[in-house]
Amino acid sequence: MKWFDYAAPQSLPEALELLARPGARPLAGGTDLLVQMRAGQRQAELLVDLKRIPELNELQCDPGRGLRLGAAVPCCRIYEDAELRRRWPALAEVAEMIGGVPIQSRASLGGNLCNAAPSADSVPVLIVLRAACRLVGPSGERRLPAEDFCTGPGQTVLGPGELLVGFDLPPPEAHSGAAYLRFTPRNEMDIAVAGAAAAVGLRDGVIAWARIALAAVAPTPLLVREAGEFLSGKPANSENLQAAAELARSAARPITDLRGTAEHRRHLVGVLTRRALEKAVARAREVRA
Amino acid sequence: MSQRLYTVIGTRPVRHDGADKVTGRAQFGADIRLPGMLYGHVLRSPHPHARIRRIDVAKAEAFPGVLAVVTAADLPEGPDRLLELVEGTLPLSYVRANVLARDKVLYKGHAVAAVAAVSPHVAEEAAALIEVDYEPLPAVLDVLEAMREDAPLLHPDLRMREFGEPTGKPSNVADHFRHLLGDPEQGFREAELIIEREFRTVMVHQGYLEPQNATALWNQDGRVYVWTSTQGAFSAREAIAWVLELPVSRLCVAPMEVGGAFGGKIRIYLEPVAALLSKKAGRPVKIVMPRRDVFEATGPTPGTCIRVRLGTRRDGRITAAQVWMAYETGAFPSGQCGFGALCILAPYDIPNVLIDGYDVVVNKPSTAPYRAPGATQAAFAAESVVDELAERLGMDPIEFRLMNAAREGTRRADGLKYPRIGCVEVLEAMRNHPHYRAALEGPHRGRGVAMGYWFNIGWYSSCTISVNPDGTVNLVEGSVDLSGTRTSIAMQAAEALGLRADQVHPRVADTDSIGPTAVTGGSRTTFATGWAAWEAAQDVIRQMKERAALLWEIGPDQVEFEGGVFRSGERSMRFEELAARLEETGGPVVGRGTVNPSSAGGSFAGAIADVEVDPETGKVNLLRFTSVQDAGTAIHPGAVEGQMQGGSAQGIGWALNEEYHLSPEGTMLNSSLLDYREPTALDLPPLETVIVETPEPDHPFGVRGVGEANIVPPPAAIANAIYRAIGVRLRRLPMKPSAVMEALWSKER
Amino acid sequence: MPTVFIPPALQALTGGRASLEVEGGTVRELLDNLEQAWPGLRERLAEGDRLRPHVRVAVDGKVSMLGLLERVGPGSEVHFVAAVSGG
Amino acid sequence: MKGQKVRVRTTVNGQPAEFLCEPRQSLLECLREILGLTGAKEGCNDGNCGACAVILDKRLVNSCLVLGVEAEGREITTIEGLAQGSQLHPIQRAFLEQGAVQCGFCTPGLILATKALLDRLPDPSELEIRRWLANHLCRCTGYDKVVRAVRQAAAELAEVKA
Repeated sequence: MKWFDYAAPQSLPEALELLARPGARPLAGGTDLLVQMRAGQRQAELLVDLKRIPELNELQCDPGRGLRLGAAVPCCRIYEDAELRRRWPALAEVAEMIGGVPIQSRASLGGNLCNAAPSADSVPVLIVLRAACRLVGPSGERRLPAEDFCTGPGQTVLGPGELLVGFDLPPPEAHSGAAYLRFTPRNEMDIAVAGAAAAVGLRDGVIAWARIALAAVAPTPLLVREAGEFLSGKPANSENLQAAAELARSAARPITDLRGTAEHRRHLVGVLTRRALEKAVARAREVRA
Repeated sequence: MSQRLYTVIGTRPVRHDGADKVTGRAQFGADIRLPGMLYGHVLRSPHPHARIRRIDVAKAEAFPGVLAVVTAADLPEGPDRLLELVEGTLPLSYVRANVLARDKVLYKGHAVAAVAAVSPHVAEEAAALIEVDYEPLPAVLDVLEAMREDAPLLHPDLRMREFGEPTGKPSNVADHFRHLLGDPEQGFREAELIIEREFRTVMVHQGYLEPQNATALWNQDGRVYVWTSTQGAFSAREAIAWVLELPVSRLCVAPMEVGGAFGGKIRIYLEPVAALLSKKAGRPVKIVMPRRDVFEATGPTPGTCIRVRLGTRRDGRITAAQVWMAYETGAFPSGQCGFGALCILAPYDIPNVLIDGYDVVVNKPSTAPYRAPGATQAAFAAESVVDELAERLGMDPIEFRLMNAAREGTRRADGLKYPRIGCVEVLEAMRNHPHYRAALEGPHRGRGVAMGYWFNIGWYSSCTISVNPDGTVNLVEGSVDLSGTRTSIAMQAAEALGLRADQVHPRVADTDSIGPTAVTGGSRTTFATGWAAWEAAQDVIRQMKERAALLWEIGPDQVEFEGGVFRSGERSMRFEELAARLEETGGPVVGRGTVNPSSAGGSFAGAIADVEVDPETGKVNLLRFTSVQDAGTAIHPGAVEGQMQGGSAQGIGWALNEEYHLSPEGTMLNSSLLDYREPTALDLPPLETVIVETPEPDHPFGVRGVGEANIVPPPAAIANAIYRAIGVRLRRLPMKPSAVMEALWSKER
Repeated sequence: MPTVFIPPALQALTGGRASLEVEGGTVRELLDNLEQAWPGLRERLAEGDRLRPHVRVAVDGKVSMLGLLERVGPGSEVHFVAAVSGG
Repeated sequence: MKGQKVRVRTTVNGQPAEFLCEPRQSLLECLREILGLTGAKEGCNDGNCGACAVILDKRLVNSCLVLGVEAEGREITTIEGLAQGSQLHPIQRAFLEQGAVQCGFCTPGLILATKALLDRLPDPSELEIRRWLANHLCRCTGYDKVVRAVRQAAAELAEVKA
């Protein structure tokens, strides 16, 4: 690996000042960044460690305001938080899928989002849970929904010197549920061949709203609006769920690469979307304290 | 088990090397730190096939912190000659060319140059400054393509050998051999049911966790010290000596703890490079291979195309077999097709057999053995056709195999008669096992079985045993310990001397400190080196009897030894008591044992696999797996179980998700442990094991090597289970989810 | 007399015979006697007083390490096979 | 700044440890090549094999994906720190008694993963054990005896607590 310098700022302003320097890059868990730098896929002259900055490491579950999650919070803190696990089970589950235990001790959802791999597992979940991303940079703060953050494989909206601070998730409605399912040949330590996240809100047994987002079948994680809108106002029976899954399947634009064939991926989107919807509906029907 | 016959053999002592391994003190090759040590980095070819026009190392040599740069020009270039190495019989020029490419690179990842510097990072940065002028050439990557007349030739000087005789025809086919038994045409005329199928398997890797490494010191007295992760210090010494054109005595090779090898660490890669760098820099140099290079530039196992044709009578008796098998050997002709040919029909007594085998070079890394090399691909083909025949005849798959099972006196495909073997006993143990009798309900579930064989080898080993005053003994051996053989050999010495296993202190020595000992491979070590230890123990006993005779003032032939006690009439003395009196009765007692047994008895292994297939995703979930294997006599049952479980896990990985995924141009796309999918703890069920014991006729304790046969049956057993689960025959490895889906879709069409 | 099995590829040199009974107490003697009856056979299997590099001899099913020096009994079976190793 | 090594003050196996390193050197490289603690092994250097695992502030991490400089002020436990004096830790003994060690290259990572698991889940099920150990590849054992060793260690540690 080429030489680079390292800084560990204690405050957000200090971090932003460092990130304004040429060749500076943020470092959270590093489980993607260091691998890519060693392989020569990404370069940096200065790594700015985010792990000592309060705003990026906070995790607050508040029944009223929802979840405030720092961008650098490692996956292990997410799935070990009982309150978060109870209210946002899909988020806890996806945090437990990324890599393996030692990876989850370091890897963050902010890192997963900024790495912007089309196969990122946590991004579809953030999308269906209506996560808002909080960015801060030289030109001040801005917010945007998770579905608008990635612009292409490895590309995001982040401007020069701009930093993802964290996420705000609205409080889950009563009678709502979410789930993420992915397909991997191995049961662990694998990258999604295809993935589908689904969230539904029920009102007296009928689907009031639904959001479906896919992984690994488009240049970015993909919110399939038409599939979600199709379900609103419809009963949550297998025909409707299957139809929504078909819409998701036709929206997918998979490629063939070392991890999967386009044909297999397209087929999997249909299967996974249906199963994710079934699990989300089941969770929505559960009465939770 | 063999508990009744022996006292130590059959027990499960903790391995002698255990404490160092669980505390992190065990010394693997990369752990070495010598004063003044430099770090090496190898620059490798980005092209699968290209001519090297020029290499300019000036910028690299000038880079601050760099002390030496070498290329093939630094290798001696004496007259070429044919070498008989463990990896095969091939020209010295080929062996040298694989260490550092001279005028042509033959696979992506082929070593071209190397740098030694004060840190690994500096060495890596400097290597990137080496300018190599390549002239890319068309590459050939598929074994059938490479066999065509018009295929691009890897080696203009390679003449096809037909049945051992050069044919003068330039070709990528390095070798064509044939086995003929009886009259196959007549055999097929008698057959009432004939099935012929074609099978393809893809290149896979041994997948050991420890990357190749080598540290070398070219000493100022001209001797070269090498510390390396190798399966054979003496075989490595021989190969290094040829490559560097040094007498073997100038080399001392010290084998370090080996972090997994499975056949992949017989060949040398970094040792001569580190030595050349050390010679130039005047300081020791350590090179550790990055994981990507382990995949792209060591010795994976051949991909294959195998056609099997079997004929049986209505009553189930197999009358004839015909096999056509082509193995890709990678860049250089060190083929394993011949080994596959010896194993493919080994479990069966077939009177009429014709086998044609081809070793074919392709622009991929030069293949190396991988645990029963060549046999797993072959069994995947044959055991699938055997299963199809059984089903068509309406016979239980094990009964059908039992009816045709090889026994003592059966002739193998190469004509040799089997000595005492345990094929029938293994099949019966499979049939009687609770797993085979258990109900398997539920949709898309199926159970499959398969048989496997490895012939095992004997070869030479040396061992010394010296007696300590406290009655324990030091055992020094030349066999690198891959699978717990320090303990299995110490146990055999203990049994012979009437001692406990912990009273024998085993140590693996370097090439200066013990007699020549062949590589640890071919499942030979517990067999042959164990035998050498038994011989050394007999030598100790003979000398100790003389000492007892001296004390008791009788003739040595009047002294008996049994169960650790010397006796003559009423008088007796325990081994420990006599050991305390060696000084006064004549001085040290050191026993010596060397053996070179002709071939060892082979080992049969069977597998039973239950799978559940998700028809919507194509994923195969292994519900239950049982491995059954003949160990002759299980010295340390726990270590034998470990070999059976490890080999089964590798066979399962090979069956389901492991493959070299190449780009059309010949670049490996999945050269990481993320995308090269070895099974994790969550991908395997508990692995049940059954040890069968049909003693090997010649070995003093009846040992049969167990290291390899267990990897052979899993792919076929799983393929047969998938067929019974979803009704599709998969004839290509790996049987990954997308392949299963495609098979289901084509079945629906 | 010991029986020597002829590898398929060399049966052209022995008039298509797959096996032959030959006098001899060692593999060397068998080869020398075979050469009398079937000229050209010896040099396909041996070079001077050594077997060819990738050839081994098996006596009664056991692949020998001694090559031409291996002893042969009156009822023995002798085969010429490829050298093998293992992983 | 360029080319300036960084001073790092940490605690390793309960003892203070201070070293100079370049920012680009991983914690794994610092432990092995600077501090001489070669128990953590490099199997892949990209977080996919678990052979380099150590415990960093109570968290199991792959030390190849942590920079040496990130260890400033932190507490590290390596395999060399598990045994107490001449006594093996119950996990180390269980691995030996159950035959869960063959070549030993993955063993340090697996043992530390087991410690981190049992600290969090004293009585893990077979599935929990296999999921927790999945980042730690082993090519020799097929994991069966490793799972048994974890179960034995869990039972022994439970007795010690009781």
